[in-house]
Amino acid sequence: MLHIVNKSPSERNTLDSCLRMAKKGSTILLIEDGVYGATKGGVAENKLKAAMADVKVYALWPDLEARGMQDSVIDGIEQVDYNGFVDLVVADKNVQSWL
Amino acid sequence: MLHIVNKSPSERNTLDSCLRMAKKGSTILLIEDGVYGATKGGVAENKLKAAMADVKVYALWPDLEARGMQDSVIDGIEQVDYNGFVDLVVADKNVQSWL
Amino acid sequence: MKFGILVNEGPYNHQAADTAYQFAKAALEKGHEIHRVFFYHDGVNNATKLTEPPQDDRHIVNRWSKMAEEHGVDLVVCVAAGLRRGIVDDNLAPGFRISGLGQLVETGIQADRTVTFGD
Amino acid sequence: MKFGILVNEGPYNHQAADTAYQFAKAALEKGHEIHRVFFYHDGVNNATKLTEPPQDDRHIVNRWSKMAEEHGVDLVVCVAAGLRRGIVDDNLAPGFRISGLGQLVETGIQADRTVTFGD
Amino acid sequence: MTESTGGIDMDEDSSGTVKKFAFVNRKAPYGTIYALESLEVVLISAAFDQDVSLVFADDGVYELKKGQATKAVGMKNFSPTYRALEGYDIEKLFVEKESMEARGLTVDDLVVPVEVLTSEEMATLLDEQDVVLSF
Amino acid sequence: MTESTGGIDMDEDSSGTVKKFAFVNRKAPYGTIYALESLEVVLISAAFDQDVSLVFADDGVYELKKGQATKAVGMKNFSPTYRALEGYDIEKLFVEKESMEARGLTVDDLVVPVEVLTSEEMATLLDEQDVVLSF
Repeated sequence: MLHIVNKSPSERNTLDSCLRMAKKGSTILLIEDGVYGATKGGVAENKLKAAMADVKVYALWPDLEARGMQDSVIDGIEQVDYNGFVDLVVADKNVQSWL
Repeated sequence: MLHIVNKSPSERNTLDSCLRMAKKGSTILLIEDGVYGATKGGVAENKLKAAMADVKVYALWPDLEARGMQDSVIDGIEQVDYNGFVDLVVADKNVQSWL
Repeated sequence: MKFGILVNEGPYNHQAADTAYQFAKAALEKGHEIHRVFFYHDGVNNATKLTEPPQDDRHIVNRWSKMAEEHGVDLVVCVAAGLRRGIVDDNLAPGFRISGLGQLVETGIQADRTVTFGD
Repeated sequence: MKFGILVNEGPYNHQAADTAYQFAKAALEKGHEIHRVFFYHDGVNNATKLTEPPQDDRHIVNRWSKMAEEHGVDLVVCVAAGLRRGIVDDNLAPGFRISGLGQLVETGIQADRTVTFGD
Repeated sequence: MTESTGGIDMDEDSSGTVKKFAFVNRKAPYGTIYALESLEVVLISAAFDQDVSLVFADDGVYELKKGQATKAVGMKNFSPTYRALEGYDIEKLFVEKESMEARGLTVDDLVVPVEVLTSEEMATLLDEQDVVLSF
Repeated sequence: MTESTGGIDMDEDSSGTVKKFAFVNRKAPYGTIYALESLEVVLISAAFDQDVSLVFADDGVYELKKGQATKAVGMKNFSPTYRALEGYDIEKLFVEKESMEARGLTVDDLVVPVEVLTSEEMATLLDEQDVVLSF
């Protein structure tokens, strides 16, 4: 399953809830303000690194770039554009947005 | 100063930020989803009780009642209606909404 | 006392529009004055006359219009925020007027307290 | 593949309306089909033809209309959510149509994937 | 829930398909409209004979709290509608255990009977869905 | 920031009053419009000769991050406008230390010079204001 998270981990509990209810082997895509979760030094760095043992994490680079965070991405998080976003939705059998 | 918090402490960081930047002796009014912060067993119970040594906390009872939380309010938190809300704004020299 | 009120969210979607109204109503009933209610961000959507909520629900737009009519409250919609969101003279409900952001700053100066309602 | 898209927030205020558009555009460019874009909650505000953003900004409403015209994408505004927020036939932009919530469920059934954009 | 929801349209070949739909509710009631408008989709979905599950997690658990009384806020109390879902053959209501407990609530505090799932069980449930709509 | 902001109206007796205005920014840019529309109010406020302070706390600190490039998201990059504030005589920009550090940022990451305040100093600053507008 593809999980989409669009909220900043320093503003809301969204990423925490997603990590808690994402099945091992699923994929998480961080978009919009959610990309702050993908950054070094951000509040979610340690918990995301720990989660990456069980889930694969992507971040939308147009959103990273808009926010000036493109150079601070945690190692191991893969960056995709909107085309890659579409491919991720195709690749998994279902998708959930954590609104 | 009167601080108004309208967000649930289990969804957002708003109450935490307010408590961090509220001067000793100020007043906090919990409204809308913010009233969950005033409830026993809620995620903010302990931090709010601790803060009550330094700040006076009120909750809007129409919002507590709407959410079925009127019987779970932490001891020492005073309940007001919209008239009381107006009075609180009048009583302090300034007001800030933590949006 | 003279209050300024800032409403930052649209009707129905967020409770901010309701709380702002209940606050303004209580203030008027207690004999205070509302210098102005300023609608900004999605708050401009409080001003559309095309709203038709279900019959058993409150009519948020009409409530504001009635307050303007009965108490002469100045309801101001930010022109720039309104243009972005399709709130213009064509669909403006009675009692509202469209003006600039300066009206918000001016309210902050004139009112004894300015209270913000939003998300 | 056939996509359904659900848009839950209005234009400009939340990025959801932008991301949904960029996703739909990329999907079409890659040769996928968009079964329907359904606008719900404040998402209905994407459909007002009265929007006039600043000249140097994107025009979110016109972008959707153009996508409907060029690719035949079905843009559906929820009637109940629209009535609550003042989005009706009078101010509906080209390419949008108003219909019931059943259209959302039907998209969930018909589309291979339904992706939600919101707050 | 008396409002118009428009014509229910079961065109194309959808009448034969049965998909697993999950409606995920994570927001508190009244502060925003998501809980109410989510319920409106759920009611409509009943007409399509799909395999519908309702999930309540995070502040969404508060939607089911007993004793809601909205007169003073001037809004409509929609919590009784959860009790009407059974009449629409919508009977799969799931609450995440961790969310409920973090809020000091038990199943006795809720307006309807629900099945309580751990985060892990919820992960499995969500993973099995065809369509997940979040509100 | 080229858009119409309507007529600036300095009627009544506001021309002589100088109040302390704080604009509190707590939201990240682009995900929502609050940061941009807050800046529009700030620019207008310059015409009223008030005592204006800008406060950046929580995710609002991200508004000032260097290197924003919005071409790919198709939105307008408004971060250069913070550098233009000085030309409007808006020179009091305060960042909460705790918020900045929690995000792994330092003043070198920001597009404008700011004064860094601890939470406690921020509490004092806010307490001294006449008008606090939050976005």
